[in-house]
Amino acid sequence: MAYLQIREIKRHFSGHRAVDGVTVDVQQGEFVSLLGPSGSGKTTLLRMVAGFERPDAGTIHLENEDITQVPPQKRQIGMVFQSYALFPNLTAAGNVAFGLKVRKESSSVITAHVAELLDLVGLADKADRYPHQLSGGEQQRVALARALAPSPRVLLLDEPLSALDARIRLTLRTEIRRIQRALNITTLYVTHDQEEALILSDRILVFNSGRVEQVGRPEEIYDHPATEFVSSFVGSVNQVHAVVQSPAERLCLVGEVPIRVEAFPDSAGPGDSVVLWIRPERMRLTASEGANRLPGVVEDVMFLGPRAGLRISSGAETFLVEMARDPSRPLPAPGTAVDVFFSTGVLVTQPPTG
Amino acid sequence: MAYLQIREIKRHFSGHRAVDGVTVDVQQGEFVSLLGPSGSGKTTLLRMVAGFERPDAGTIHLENEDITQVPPQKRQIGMVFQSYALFPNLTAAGNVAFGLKVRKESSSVITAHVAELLDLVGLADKADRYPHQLSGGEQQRVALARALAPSPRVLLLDEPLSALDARIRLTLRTEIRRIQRALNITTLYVTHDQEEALILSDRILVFNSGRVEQVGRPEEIYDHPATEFVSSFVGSVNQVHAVVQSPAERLCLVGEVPIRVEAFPDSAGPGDSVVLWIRPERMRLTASEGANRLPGVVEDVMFLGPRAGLRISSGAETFLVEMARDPSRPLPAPGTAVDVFFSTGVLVTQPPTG
Amino acid sequence: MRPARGSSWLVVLLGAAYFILPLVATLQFSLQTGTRPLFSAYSSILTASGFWASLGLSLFMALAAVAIGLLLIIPAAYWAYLRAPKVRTWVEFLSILPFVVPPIVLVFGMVGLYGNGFGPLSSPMVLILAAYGVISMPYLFRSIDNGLRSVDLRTLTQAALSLGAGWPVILLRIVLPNLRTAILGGAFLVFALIMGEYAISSMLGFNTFGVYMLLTGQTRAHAAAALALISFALVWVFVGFMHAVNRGNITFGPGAR
Amino acid sequence: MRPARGSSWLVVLLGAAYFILPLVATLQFSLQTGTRPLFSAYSSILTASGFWASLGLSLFMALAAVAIGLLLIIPAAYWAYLRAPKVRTWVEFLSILPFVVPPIVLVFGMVGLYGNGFGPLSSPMVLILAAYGVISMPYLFRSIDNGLRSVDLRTLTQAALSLGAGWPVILLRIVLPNLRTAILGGAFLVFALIMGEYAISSMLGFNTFGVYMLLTGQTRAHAAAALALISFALVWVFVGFMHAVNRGNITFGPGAR
Repeated sequence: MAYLQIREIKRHFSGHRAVDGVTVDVQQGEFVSLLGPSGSGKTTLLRMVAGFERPDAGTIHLENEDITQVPPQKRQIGMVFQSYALFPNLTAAGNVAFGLKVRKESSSVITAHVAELLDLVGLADKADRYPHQLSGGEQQRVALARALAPSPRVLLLDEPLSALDARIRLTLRTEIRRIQRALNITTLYVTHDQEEALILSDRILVFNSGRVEQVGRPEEIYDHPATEFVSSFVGSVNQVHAVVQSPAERLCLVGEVPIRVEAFPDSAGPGDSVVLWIRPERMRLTASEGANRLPGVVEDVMFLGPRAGLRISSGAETFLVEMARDPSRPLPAPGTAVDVFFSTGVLVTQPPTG
Repeated sequence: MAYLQIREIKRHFSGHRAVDGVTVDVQQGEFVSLLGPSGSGKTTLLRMVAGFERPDAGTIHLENEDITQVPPQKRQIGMVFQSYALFPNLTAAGNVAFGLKVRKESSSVITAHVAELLDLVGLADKADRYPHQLSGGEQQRVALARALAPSPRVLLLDEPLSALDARIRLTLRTEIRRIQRALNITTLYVTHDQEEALILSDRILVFNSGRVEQVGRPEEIYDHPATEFVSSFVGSVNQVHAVVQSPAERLCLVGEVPIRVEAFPDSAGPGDSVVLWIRPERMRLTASEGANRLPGVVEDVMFLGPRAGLRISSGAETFLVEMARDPSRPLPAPGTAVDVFFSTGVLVTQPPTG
Repeated sequence: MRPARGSSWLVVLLGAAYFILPLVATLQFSLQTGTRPLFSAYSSILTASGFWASLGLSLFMALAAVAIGLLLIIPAAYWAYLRAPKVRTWVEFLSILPFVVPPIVLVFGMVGLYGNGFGPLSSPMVLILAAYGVISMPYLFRSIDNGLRSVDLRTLTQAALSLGAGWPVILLRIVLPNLRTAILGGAFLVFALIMGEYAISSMLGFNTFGVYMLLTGQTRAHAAAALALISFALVWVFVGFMHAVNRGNITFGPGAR
Repeated sequence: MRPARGSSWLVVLLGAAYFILPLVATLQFSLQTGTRPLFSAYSSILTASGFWASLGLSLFMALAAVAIGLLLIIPAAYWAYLRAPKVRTWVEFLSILPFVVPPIVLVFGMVGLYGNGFGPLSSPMVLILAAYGVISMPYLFRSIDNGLRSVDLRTLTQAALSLGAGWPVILLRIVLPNLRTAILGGAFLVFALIMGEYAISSMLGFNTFGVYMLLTGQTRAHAAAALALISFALVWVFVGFMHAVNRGNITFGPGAR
């Protein structure tokens, strides 16, 4: 039986279904991300696990105990908030010690454990600072240490990086990953940033409109998206419009160019419109065997640091090609005619009729 | 003479030098980003160009006119705010029309121009919505249309994307780029996100502690960072510690492994400590001619969607290697011994003594 | 996150009782008319000439004080807010003074000015309106300051400036429309306060509604209780009216929404 | 962004004049002693027995009202804030009632309860403290509600809960320390208000400082002016004391910082 079991959880707010029947099992030590746009229900689910909201229906079990109706202070679940939520009247050390003092630990145990945790988050030298004397990134490190101090059974993080600068975000997400791996603590992580979810998680739940659209390892989610929504929310994707020519030969036409795919939707017949979902980095300017070829013209060249992006138009279609950038080899200039190659392994869907 | 000239601008707040002597020329139609961490002075400089703050010293010229002391409402400079700052009592169309009504344009001109701008930002169908009926991304599109409506001489954007979800950020930055190119409007763009600055800008000013550390095209900033700060703030970078062996042969030792570089700092003699600054994507697992070779062990494998990252340790050094990911070829598992290759063209500095 | 349900309702009930019991007791007292008809206390009030005269006077003064206060306070609060924190501390200090300086000091000060002869400024009507203006300031200032903050009028002002708008346009088209709720809230408090005010008007010799109520209370207790409830009802009529305005059910002129 | 400098200072000067002129005039009036020594008005006040008795009574009542109000309002405001927006509307409504129900209604209601005989609850001291408790509620509630909001105590509470803290610990270790400024501000307003209060105490027959001031004013005008200034000075002594507490220059017990 799973460590944390969430079963058919529902919650509505004034007529709107915030969480609409979510079921998920989390194993001990697993890092699970709840990924989705704002308002998709991921934070509401997290708050129900924390006990700040009660579900309208469904159950939550932790270590085989039904905690659905247990008040938050009795759940032994740690939480890190987007707004840090450090106690302004306590120092960094005082904040970290709070949960230990509540448990009436002896003061020598508290002192030792606080020092250890502040060291873990790299703030051993700032134990006596008050929250307003710390930067945003430092505050969030203290908040993480504070949540870990009482050795919670589950750690919840609610968009912990989204109030921080881009640069601090990168550093701190590496830290969170390192600390979670080191302590092997069961973790639920809410984010709207697919890159964070991909890099941090053992598994990802992709939320949309209160439901989970797909559950899987980051590679599964990225390489085999189950729905259009997942395909476009996780990673970038080009949507190329085509007309089915021969379902048997798996051939369609983009403009005048024949393109071969692996499979059409079952309902697609000759003459039907379909959409090819192709990731920018799966389109290349170098030929490879068995790949589709689509001639086009470079419209714009984008510099992305380690990578480069080309916006290419081909007839009525425009799409993005992304590649590793080699400073010693120049990129094609706007206006250059190029051939774009991509494999047959792309997702094909039918556009909604009407 | 440049379109917008900023000369030796200084501004302090209660003893702290927010902007400490910044000089920059901006050409007509140019897109210039002010990139830096929070508190580095970039927003203060922008607000002085807008006229919301007055410099303690220095001048700002626009179209050969000294506007340093001109009040903001007379500058004809448009501004987009991080918090959108739409007028809550006006509809989307009313917001866009505001600047035109102030200029007492005829109502037929206003109606036509507002429709055109809302169309430009893709909100033609939401003209009658109030701000609270729009999503964050839509509000920022309206704010952009509103700033563009009175045909400003310069467009200022103050972290326009940082309040938005990760997904909307990507879409809207493409839109901003497209609209700026289409209208060819002179633009200053404040951001703490190096990726935004790299993809959007004609030129970037990298701010640090109230000063500009480097000015240049995105490629120059990324490939030839002038200082350690720029190197680590723009893009990721590995810092590998080494000891100089022979300045004449340009040889140093990382642990026991000899590494050749293109140049040492002039002051570095044999036995001195130096730091090699190497970008993760410039380190490879495939050998190439003349490259340095550093043996190591894979510690962690990170999944980044289109790319993959490997954390590799080599003796006392740990660094990141980033590569395009091919779903069909598996990555080395943690614990695997690998050889890492990188060219001699890396930045070498001496660590601060003490 | 949630205290037990039972304790919640206990708090609400206690609070309500604390406020509503006096009202109920007053109602009961006003109806204890012995041998006379049930509503005789009310009818005797409503037919008394002093009632209508004092009510009219207080209404006039309350509306005048609200108008004067708004004219002075809206620009002052807005300006202080934009200049924050440099100037704000001072203005906040000034706005608290009326709490600290008791109304009695105020009246003595004004009588002092009067005794020294300040010409037209020394008319009692000018004095009492000035006094009401002063005591209403903290309520208006706080209400409007909260309003300015809650819609972030600083950034809205900067946005309007960058679009080329001058100060009068910003005040009329941006500040006032977005402060409507705050202005109505502050105006309501001041209105209720002045409708019940007693100390200043009695010292300056005005027969306001408050003075009339107290005098009635000293002579005809049951009638006074009725009067108190009538004044309570009046204030609530006013509240209802303001709510209607704010919800847009009643609009003034083409500009309002 | 910045209106012209000149107009700024004009506003400050006008505001200051509006508030400070009455004070200056009162001072001047209190010193106009004709043939007697310059400070005779002050010395006659400070030696009068009624002065010290009324001052002591008002001080006691003000402190008692602050204490009662804080005990009731801090938990109620905190609880209403956590339950927002469901319950908050109701509590806010209740907290405005004392503005809307004039003090006179309150007293009538209480006298009504008294007349119907409520045993020990009908003692005048209980009545007046209850009345003061009611009129001080809106000030305390607003002050504390602003305090709760400005430090986002909702999230802090959730953080404390997730760390295993129960409600008493949260109230004592998180809520109270972070509300200190708000509590002091609200307590100060109520203190100043009750030190100057006149209507309720005179109706219930208490010879408070406010009543003493008004009676003095009706008989000895110069002495009354002196008295008003003395009361003003007293309030400022209290303000200074509270500031010292808040800045940490004075601490109470080992727990305070």
